Amino acid sequence: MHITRERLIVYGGVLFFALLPPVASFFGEHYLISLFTRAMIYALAAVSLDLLLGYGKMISLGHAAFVGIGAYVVGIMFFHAADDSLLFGFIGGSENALVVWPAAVLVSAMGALVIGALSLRTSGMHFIMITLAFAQMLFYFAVGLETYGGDDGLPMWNRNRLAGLDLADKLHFYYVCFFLMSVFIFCCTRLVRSRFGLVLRGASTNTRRIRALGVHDVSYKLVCFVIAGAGAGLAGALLANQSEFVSPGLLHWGLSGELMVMVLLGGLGTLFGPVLGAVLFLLLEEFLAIYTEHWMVYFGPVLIIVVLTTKRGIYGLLVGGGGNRGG
Amino acid sequence: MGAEILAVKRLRKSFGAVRACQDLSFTVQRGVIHALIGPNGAGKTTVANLLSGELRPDGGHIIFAGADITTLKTYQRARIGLARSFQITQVFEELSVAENMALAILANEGGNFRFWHDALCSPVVLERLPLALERVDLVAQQKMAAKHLSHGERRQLEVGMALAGRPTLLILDEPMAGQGPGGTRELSRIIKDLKNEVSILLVEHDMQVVFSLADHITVLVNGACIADGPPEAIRQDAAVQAAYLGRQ
Amino acid sequence: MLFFVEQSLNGLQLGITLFLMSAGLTLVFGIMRVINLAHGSFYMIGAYCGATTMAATGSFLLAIGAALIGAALAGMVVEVLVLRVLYRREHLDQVLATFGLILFCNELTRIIWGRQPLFMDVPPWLGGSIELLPGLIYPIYRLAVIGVGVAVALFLWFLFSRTRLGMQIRAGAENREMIGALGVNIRLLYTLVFGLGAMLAGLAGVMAGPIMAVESGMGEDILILTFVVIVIGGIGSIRGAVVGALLVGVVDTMGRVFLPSLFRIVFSNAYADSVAASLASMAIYLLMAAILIWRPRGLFPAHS
Amino acid sequence: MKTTITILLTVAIMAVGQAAVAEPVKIGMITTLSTKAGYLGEEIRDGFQLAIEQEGGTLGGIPVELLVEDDGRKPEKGIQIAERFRTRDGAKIFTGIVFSNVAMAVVPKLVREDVVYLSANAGPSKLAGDGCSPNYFSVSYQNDNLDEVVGQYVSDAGHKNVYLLAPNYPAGKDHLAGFKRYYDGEIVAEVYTKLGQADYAAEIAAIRAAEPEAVFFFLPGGMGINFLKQYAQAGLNETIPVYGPAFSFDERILGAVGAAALGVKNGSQWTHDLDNPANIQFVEAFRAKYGRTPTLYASQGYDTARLIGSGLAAVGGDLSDLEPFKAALSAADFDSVRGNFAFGANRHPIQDLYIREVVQTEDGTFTNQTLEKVFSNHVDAYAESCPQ
Repeated sequence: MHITRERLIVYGGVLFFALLPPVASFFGEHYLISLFTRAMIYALAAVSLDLLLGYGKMISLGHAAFVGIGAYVVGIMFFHAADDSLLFGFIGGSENALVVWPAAVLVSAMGALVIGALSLRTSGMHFIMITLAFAQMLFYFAVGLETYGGDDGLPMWNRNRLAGLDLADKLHFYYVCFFLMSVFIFCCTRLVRSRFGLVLRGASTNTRRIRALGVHDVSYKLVCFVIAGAGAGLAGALLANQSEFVSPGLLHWGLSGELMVMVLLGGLGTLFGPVLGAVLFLLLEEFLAIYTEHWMVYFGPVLIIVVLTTKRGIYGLLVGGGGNRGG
Repeated sequence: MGAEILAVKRLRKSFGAVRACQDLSFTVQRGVIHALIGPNGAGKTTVANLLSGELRPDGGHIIFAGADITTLKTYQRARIGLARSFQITQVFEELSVAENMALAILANEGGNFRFWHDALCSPVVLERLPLALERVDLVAQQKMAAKHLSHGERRQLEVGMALAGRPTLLILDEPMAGQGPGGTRELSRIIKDLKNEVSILLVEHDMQVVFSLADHITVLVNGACIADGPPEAIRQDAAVQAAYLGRQ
Repeated sequence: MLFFVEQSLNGLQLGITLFLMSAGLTLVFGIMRVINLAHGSFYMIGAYCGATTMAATGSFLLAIGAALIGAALAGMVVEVLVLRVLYRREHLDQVLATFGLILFCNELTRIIWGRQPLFMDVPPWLGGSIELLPGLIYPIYRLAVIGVGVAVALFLWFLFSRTRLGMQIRAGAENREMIGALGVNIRLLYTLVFGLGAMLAGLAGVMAGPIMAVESGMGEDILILTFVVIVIGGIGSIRGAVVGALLVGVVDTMGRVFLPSLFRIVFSNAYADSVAASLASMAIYLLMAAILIWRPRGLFPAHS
Repeated sequence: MKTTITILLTVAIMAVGQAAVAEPVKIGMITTLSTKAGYLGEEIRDGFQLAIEQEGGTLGGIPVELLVEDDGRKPEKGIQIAERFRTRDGAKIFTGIVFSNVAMAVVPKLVREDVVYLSANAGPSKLAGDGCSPNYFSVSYQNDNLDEVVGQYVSDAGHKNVYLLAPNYPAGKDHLAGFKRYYDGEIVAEVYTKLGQADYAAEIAAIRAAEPEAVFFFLPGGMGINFLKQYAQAGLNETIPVYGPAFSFDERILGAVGAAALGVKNGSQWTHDLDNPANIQFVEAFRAKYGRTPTLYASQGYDTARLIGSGLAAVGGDLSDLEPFKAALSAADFDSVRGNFAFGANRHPIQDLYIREVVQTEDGTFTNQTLEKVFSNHVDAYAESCPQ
């Protein structure tokens, strides 16, 4: 029963996202297309964070760092392409999405490898605080990056090129984001059921047992951290393209907190839930703000109540009963 | 070597002023059930933790299948065939019984950095999971989450998981703790059946179980070995009676 | 040399301010095992209460009193309404709920006190500077901050090693069930400890008021520094908080002062300034990483 | 029954009345109302709204509707809001952005469309120079202006050397560059601090040791408050004078700094005591409505609204073609509260710049007093690099 309901929600969601642009255009609400593009990009980042929080039980409060790294790779490559200069004296810039986006993913993954390797020397509260501190360190680093605009950020004058598509076109870009988000979520659903995913879920529920079974849990967690970082990097690359702008704000811990809110609001450890969470968060932010300047005074308590009362967020409510399917 | 699977040599461990293990030496032969007994606070669980690698000894050596494993980490020891169960059952609460068992099977296989195919459908799991579940009588419960199992069933699952990796030595840390008479009987039967497959170090408090199962017994008091021999010899040993049985 | 002494004193003073924040937070972390992002909000509440009281009465002592009471009350209300439910929940829930609290508190202060920063000045009797050594002039207020920090450290030491309440708190940290069985009201105890933690944050806030801008959101920057202190010192250890805070204070100050001149030896001026400034703002995080590699659980890990 | 009918009738009449009046012109204000800097956006908005209210809901006789939204100082959010205002609400006139980083993200993209953006605060150099656009007007200043005037004044005052302090980010460097452009003495040191730094004890000790004749700092918001308080506590304000641009000395910040800022001279294009009729009535009206003295941000918001009014009046509210509207804006045919006001070739202000001093009034509050006019009809340094 639950399985079919879950499927229903997922298919419904896919249909919704697929049909949104034509419907929105029909009603003349073009701006919804870009709002939902943004929501999908945040969803991508939130899903990657769900891998960490929901499946790896690694509470990272510095996930925005990888979003920021991805965005900066795109921005910096664009910068060098625009003025024909070389990065570190030998890397040329590029506007080609097929070059830049994989590069963003790769660099974010490498960042995650370093930060993860250091942070995973600890666990629990230490881990939370250390990830936060490292992200903050990168934030200050970006603020001081004079060549690339520092705190003022780095404007891009147009979006990346992607063979055969016009990313500057709202619809093209929307569907590119939709495609990438779907692929990423699909890969994640495979991942959590794979051998790696099983070991990871085991490692996150009972460290003692998994070690006694002969598994070096830290290396699995590290790989998960890297994969999540890579996902966030992709989201960063897309976000840079969406706003045609990169700024240190993307590395700020406020964004990490917001991503975390999206995951929990949508449903921790559900992969599809964070998408709902991201959409809801952006809609709330967008429309609460129209009604009151002080929207956060309402949003804060709502958040607390959601945390205190629901187990698996909106997705859990929709699927029913909070669900007891593992991890 | 040869007949010995495990040799413990002058093992020492202190927690502050408490000496949990003092110059402990004993050997476990292949293919036997070797029991480690002692009154509460004798340091039995400390020894189990030292052997599995969760604790570091202050001194002494642990030789497993001819190799010195004193400095190896828990997961490394598990990989070369040293498995254990815990006094307080340690299973993966959120996962289903089948997933628990599959994980135990896969863990020792290595090569788990595979990200695409469903873990429960991998060949090695398909091949070994049914048998592994059957051995501990959990076929019917395989879809249940581990946290919904009864106390006895969880214990069975844990023993089953420890066995799933085909260890050469299995350390059972107080498997009967908290079991009712029915559970004890069931578990005793399972342990007896295992004797042909794997050497067992049974760390136990329940004397009846020990004397009915063990081939060889080491008695621990205050972290030191006071007697070592076959059950009959231990039953007769004056020191043991004075220090341990006398108080029962 | 005199310059070095003065800068060491500055590092010490920054460290002490951080200690006031860290002490409360590490108590809550260590004893209740609860991660509280809203600790910075108590710092802010302390500063706002203090600034308001001082504006109304002109008395700095009353301001301190108001800050202590305000922050402690806020802390206890938050404990009873929100955190009590969270003790047995996962860290993730605690992080999110307290993140929600931050948003709420920041916006609420904007609604109540308006968007502009508040004014708070050094009281006249602590104003001015004195000459500590020939040529070394130091503001009296900053010396007072150092004094308060030392007094708090002594108070906490006394509380935990000499009083019955302190023993109970420590026992409660070791074993929640046991202390309950001994007939101590563990709920009340936790509320009190949380209130104490919040009160220390409020004290830090009101002491910072005359030196720094009293504004909405002032708690977050210092919160992250406090995390660094606690990671370095070890969760739950007051001694760790003292050492961690001093280390962070001194490294941060020294980095800011001496890195530019060090870099100027090697690079051109403009480049050196820029690189040194970046590096100085990252110095404490690098310190944290280094200590982490050496001792993953911090310098003074409390019981594992 | 009778009342119901009356109400229904009233509603009907109002509806008809509404329909008869042309759709009001929508003005999109993207500004910062939350975060620590929220009061800046509040000032701009209040100044702007005052102008609309004074004209009874119109600007230049054309009914307007002001859409205000908080960007939270986040560039991404600013972009999102701009897009919504433009495509959903159909706004063609934009204003309000406080911070350069938001402006740099929103403006270049926005002005590629068929809209007009009038800056009521941020004036990054890029938008004044080679990144200028015919759709972009700055009603406030170019960022460096307020530093340039201080640089000139400090030179004139005869300080032979000066110590510079700014946060380590591009705006910090720009502002110091602006100062140096007009200062001809020696620079003792140029120190960059962490953005958002709270404690300046180390820097202050370094200043004391360096013994400069003067200190120039650019530390906006809370950083400036921290620095000024700590500087005064160290007793240095009595021996080494500090100077800065107006950003750290608006009336609301002065309320938080108090006596520590007393006597500090700072550069600005406007002060509430400027003696011209437009300004006198503005300050009076603002005080009456909001109960506080307007800051320069409020004056910029007010001027922006009045400028828009002059443009709208010139084209009779017809924005179907923006060219005449832009031409009318360029003429700057309105009574600025600053007195002299004209646009340069890059559509940035050509205006007078003043040095003012922080004083205490009889009722104990701290405020600014105009000291002297340093530049007349000052043109910013980037105007030449704006392609025509």
